Amino acid sequence: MEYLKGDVQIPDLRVNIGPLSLANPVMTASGTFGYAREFESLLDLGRLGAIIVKGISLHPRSGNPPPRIIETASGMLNAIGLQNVGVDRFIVEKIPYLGTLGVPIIVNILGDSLDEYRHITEKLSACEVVAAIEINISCPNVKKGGVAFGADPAMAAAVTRTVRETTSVPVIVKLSPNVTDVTVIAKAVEEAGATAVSLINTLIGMAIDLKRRRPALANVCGGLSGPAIKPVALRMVYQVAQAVSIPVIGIGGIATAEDALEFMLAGATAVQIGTANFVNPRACEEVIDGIGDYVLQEKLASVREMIGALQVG
Amino acid sequence: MEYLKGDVQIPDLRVNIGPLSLANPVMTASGTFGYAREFESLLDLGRLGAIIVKGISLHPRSGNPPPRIIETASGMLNAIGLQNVGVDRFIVEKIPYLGTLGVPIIVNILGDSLDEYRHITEKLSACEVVAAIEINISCPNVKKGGVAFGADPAMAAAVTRTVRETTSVPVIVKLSPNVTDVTVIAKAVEEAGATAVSLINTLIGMAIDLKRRRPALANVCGGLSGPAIKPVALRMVYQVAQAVSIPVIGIGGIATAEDALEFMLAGATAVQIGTANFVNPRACEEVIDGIGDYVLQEKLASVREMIGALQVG
Amino acid sequence: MTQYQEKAAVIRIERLSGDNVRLTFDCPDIAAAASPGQFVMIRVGTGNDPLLRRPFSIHQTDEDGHLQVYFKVVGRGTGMLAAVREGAEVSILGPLGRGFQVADSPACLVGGGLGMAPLLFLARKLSQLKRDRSRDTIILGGRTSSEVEPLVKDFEEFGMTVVATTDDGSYGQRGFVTAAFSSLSLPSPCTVYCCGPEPMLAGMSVLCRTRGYSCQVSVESVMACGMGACLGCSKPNRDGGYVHVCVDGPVFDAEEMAWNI
Amino acid sequence: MTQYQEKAAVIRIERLSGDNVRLTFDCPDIAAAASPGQFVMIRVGTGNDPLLRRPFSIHQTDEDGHLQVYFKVVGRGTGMLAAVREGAEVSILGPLGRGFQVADSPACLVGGGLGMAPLLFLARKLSQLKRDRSRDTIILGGRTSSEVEPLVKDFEEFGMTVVATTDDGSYGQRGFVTAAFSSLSLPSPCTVYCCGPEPMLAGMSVLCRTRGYSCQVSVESVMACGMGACLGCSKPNRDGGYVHVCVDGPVFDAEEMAWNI
Ligand SMILES: Cc1cc2nc3c(=O)[nH]c(=O)nc-3n(C[C@H](O)[C@H](O)[C@H](O)COP(=O)(O)OP(=O)(O)OC[C@H]3O[C@@H](n4cnc5c(N)ncnc54)[C@H](O)[C@@H]3O)c2cc1C
Ligand SMILES: Cc1cc2nc3c(=O)[nH]c(=O)nc-3n(C[C@H](O)[C@H](O)[C@H](O)COP(=O)(O)OP(=O)(O)OC[C@H]3O[C@@H](n4cnc5c(N)ncnc54)[C@H](O)[C@@H]3O)c2cc1C
Ligand SMILES: Cc1cc2nc3c(=O)[nH]c(=O)nc-3n(C[C@H](O)[C@H](O)[C@H](O)COP(=O)(O)O)c2cc1C
Ligand SMILES: Cc1cc2nc3c(=O)[nH]c(=O)nc-3n(C[C@H](O)[C@H](O)[C@H](O)COP(=O)(O)O)c2cc1C
Ligand code: FES
Ligand code: FES
Repeated sequence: MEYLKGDVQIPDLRVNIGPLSLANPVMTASGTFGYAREFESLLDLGRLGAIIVKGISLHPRSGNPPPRIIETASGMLNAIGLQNVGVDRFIVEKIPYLGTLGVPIIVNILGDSLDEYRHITEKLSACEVVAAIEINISCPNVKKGGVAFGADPAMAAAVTRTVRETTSVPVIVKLSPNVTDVTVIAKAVEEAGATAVSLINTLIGMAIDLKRRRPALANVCGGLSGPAIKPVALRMVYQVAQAVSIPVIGIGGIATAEDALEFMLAGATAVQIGTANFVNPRACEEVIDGIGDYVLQEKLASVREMIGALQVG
Repeated sequence: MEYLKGDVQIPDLRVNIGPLSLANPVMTASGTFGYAREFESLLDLGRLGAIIVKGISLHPRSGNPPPRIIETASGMLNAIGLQNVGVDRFIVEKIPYLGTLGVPIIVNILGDSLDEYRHITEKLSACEVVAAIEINISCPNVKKGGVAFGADPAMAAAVTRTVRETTSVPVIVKLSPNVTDVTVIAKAVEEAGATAVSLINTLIGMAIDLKRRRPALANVCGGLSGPAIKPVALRMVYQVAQAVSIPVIGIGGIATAEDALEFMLAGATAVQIGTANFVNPRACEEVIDGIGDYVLQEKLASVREMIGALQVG
Repeated sequence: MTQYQEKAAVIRIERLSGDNVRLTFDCPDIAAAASPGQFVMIRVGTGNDPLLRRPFSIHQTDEDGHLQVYFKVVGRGTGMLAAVREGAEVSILGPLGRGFQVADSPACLVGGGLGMAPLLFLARKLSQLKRDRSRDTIILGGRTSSEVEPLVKDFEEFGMTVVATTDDGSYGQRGFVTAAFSSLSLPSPCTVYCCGPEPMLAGMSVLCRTRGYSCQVSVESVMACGMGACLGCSKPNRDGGYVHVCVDGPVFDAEEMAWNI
Repeated sequence: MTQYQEKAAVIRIERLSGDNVRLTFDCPDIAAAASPGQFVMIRVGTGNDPLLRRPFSIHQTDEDGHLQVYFKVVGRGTGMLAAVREGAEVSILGPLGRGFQVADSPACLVGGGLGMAPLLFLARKLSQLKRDRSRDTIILGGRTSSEVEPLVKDFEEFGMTVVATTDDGSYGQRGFVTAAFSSLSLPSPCTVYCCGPEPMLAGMSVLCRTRGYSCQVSVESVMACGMGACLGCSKPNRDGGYVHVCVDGPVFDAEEMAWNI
């Protein structure tokens, strides 16, 4: 935090996701930051670029039976099963606190059908606090829903269009990495009106408990996240940034300012921090500080100079 | 190696890949064990279940410019660019030594066209030493070739059929994980006559050198291997083992006997050890010993009892 | 509740028996805020593997800002933690979770194996309250002497009756803590505070229900965050739903839980 | 060539300057088989991150089965290695690669920075051969005194002329080793053995060609296996193809290399 010492120099960290202006490019990844309040005594929530909350469905979901998580090499698998309080309780119980933070609140939504996506969007659009909607079309944990939408360009476009037509806030579509060519899906949702895409969601993985000769997760498969997946995420962000002209938000194994800056070089306008919040609840703030230091040290006019600045060839 | 002490008890580790009988389920993964001779002073090559050599093409390839490798969290990226001496020199220079080892020699092949696959197969089929051919349809490093074959069921089937029709030795098809549904490809190559499938090849990934603002690899993208990818590999092996009735060979992040046994529970008849050979050149032998100890401790009549023995639900 | 992430220096390492280690940290913020039954998440190592913090009950705190954990080496994380050097700095997150609800009634503390860890803090707290301690009991059980004996003296300091059991009879009474508990005549009402393996907790839960004692149990679960953010640490409850061990617990009223034994 | 994977105990740790560390291992098989210019691959840590072994030149060996490496802390792996405890066991793979081809002609050893590491072993070897040592020279250069001074005594033991340089003039002559080399009048023929950063090697290569000296250079590359199995450690050569540093080198005839400066 060089800019807090002596002669004040404030790095310009602002970025735009369509019409949405962020004070800096660092957001929390859905499902890894609860509803933000959990972290209030550990970092200054008001400094975050944006807060993305745990995925919300139309009706409450109680989630999968345990075990729901298991550590893997430099990563973890989760099969939470999209446990959440449902959109109605979310609006009553969580939105008021989130509204006090002075930070853009982005709500991650999920559904089993286009109708469900439409209904959630309608309800959320009525809340002034909701700055943008992030559509989870890629969650690998729930057998119906999730994967089907994210793996098929036509279905992905349909969900995007449905949400797009239902709300006037920016619509971010969160892409699944479990596809042959992520740029096809990215282009389809861009065409369908997405304001931005975010990627990657978790890779589908599995772990086995040799002692019990059983899957380590009750749900058998789960979503792989953490540093282990960073190379895959960086590759996909790079590919998608070249394929679309809407902003790209990078996600996957980001834990440090260096990680975040690498995603920006690859073409990300902003980043989300997921699993790292568990390891270091102050990760988001440290990444913001680190990006600020870098911008000053490298004498960049703005962090935006980093976006897509990778030199190839 | 309990069975070397006192009262002799030899674990039954034999497995069959179609007509090919292996003394144990542990093979070396292509590209991670050179042409085997590199390891001769470090382990007893004669104990390996099978040796799979570095991928061979019709003509010699000099490979990609450096840097070709970079470490990642619990993994590594490689963009070797399929450097190899070409099938003719391989037959003259490498086969004679490999023939002395008394272990099944499996040759991994790659090509840019069906014709190329046919020609290599013809040449290799003339060598008695070649016990089986493994077709690399999934290499992510070379821009043409590789990905196209492995990502499309029809093309994957066509390569399989071409090789199948050209040789009488077992044909193993090595699947790419960079697809939406690996079972579709697996079923297509089974249909086309594959004796077995092996998976996974590397996940496509990327790393960035922030200091130079350049890709860390000269080739931009590379293949991710090592413990980081094990959860993805285990999931795909589990899926494919349920989708096909030919043997499945598990690959991805295997470094210990426990890892290997987990893949067998998931449905693998045998396993390949890749990146672990770099970290511990004795890895293959230690895995064989560890599997033997497990079979004795658990009083299994044979290691074959482990294949697909995962209890789910 | 305020939580802290502290860089805590290791100031003392005690190998109480083969695999059981007690570490003392200089960790003033968390120590000052902690109450018995709460836990901390400790970062082991500095690389990405192992990745996640490991949860440990708070074993003791003192007024000088020290915090202790008492643990068994069962895997890689605990192995690395046991190999830490004096003076090394370790990142500790806490205090986390809901601890024991200290009641006025006579207390019976029941610890099985490493389940003893949080009970020392609880015993100290109970001993500091203005209440009659003469009718309080502590039952400490383990498989063998080395799991029980090293801590008995620490527990005896508080002037409560201490009963020790071992499965193999190598120290104290032979048998499980549940048997020792059954054979005691405890005052009624009585609040029973338990920590240990699940079968023991399930057993204690039944015994207490039969006798009409209120029973608090400290349970475990795999955890990623320890603070309610990941929803990974779920356990089934009596209603067919889930509780989250890290925020709803780790201490629960035994009647809330659905034992999966 | 026979290679070994040895569990080697750390028997001595010398912090020669801020970031420069010398470790002595008990590593008899590799020590006995090693020749100057060869290297070892050392496993740092025990988890999966960092995953790969790290390559280090063999700095010295002795008849008692000891092997030394001399390295600078530049990242995570070297950081972990520098923090190793005396008595700890570390997995070492080696000896690897093709070392220096020792010639009969007078020798000039040129080491820049950590490039000094393998030259001590070479100097010892040269000193043990029945040859006239009075015309041998060793040039040791670094950025600053702390990079050069700590090793000068060790090199002086062999009775060769030692010239030291530092970029900042804080020790020995001010300037690069290439300048020191240019200003020396060396016998001819003469074999020049170099190790150091690539620009230095490229520079030495040109100087030697001009003067008709034969020049051997020890180069670096990222490595995964160190034994020819991964083909990751390629460097362009003069023919437009690639050499592999771990098996074709690390020591090459300077004329073989295509410098990418
Ligand atoms: C709230 C809470 C408080 C705890 N307090 C203590 C304490 O005070 N002292 C203490 O010793 N332990 C305590 N534990 C358990 C402790 O967290 C685990 O032992 C530790 O995380 C294991 O880490 P590892 O890396 O060594 O084992 P891993 O390598 O992760 O696992 C190794 C083996 O241990 C098993 N294992 C993993 N977790 C547990 C567990 N919780 N119990 C038993 N076996 C396990 C695994 O299944 C595996 O077989 C507590 C757990 C929780 C949730
Ligand atoms: C044959 C051979 C012999 C070697 N001998 C020695 C020796 O005797 N003494 C010694 O100190 N080093 C030697 N090296 C270099 C040494 O291997 C690296 O410094 C080490 O691998 C870095 O590991 P790390 O985990 O600390 O750094 P990393 O975390 O992997 O990298 C940290 C930073 O250091 C840079 N870096 C990585 N490798 C090198 C390198 N080779 N040179 C300079 N910077 C690098 C990276 O780009 C990065 O910026 C040798 C290398 C080779 C190939
Ligand atoms: C425990 C957990 C819960 C998650 N829940 C959601 C969710 O509800 N909706 C969603 O879109 N992504 C969810 N994710 C995915 C993350 O938002 C993120 O895309 C992924 O973890 C990769 O980033 P990381 O490596 O930084 O964690 C979840 C991830 C984890 C680890
Ligand atoms: C350096 C390197 C080279 C490889 N070369 C080949 C190859 O030539 N042909 C092939 O089919 N797979 C190749 N692979 C992939 C491996 O055989 C294996 O499928 C992959 O690395 C995953 O296994 P692992 O995690 O155990 O390494 C290579 C992998 C590495 C790391
Ligand atoms: S451990 Fe994350 S919610 Fe409990
Ligand atoms: S480092 Fe693997 S071939 Fe050289």
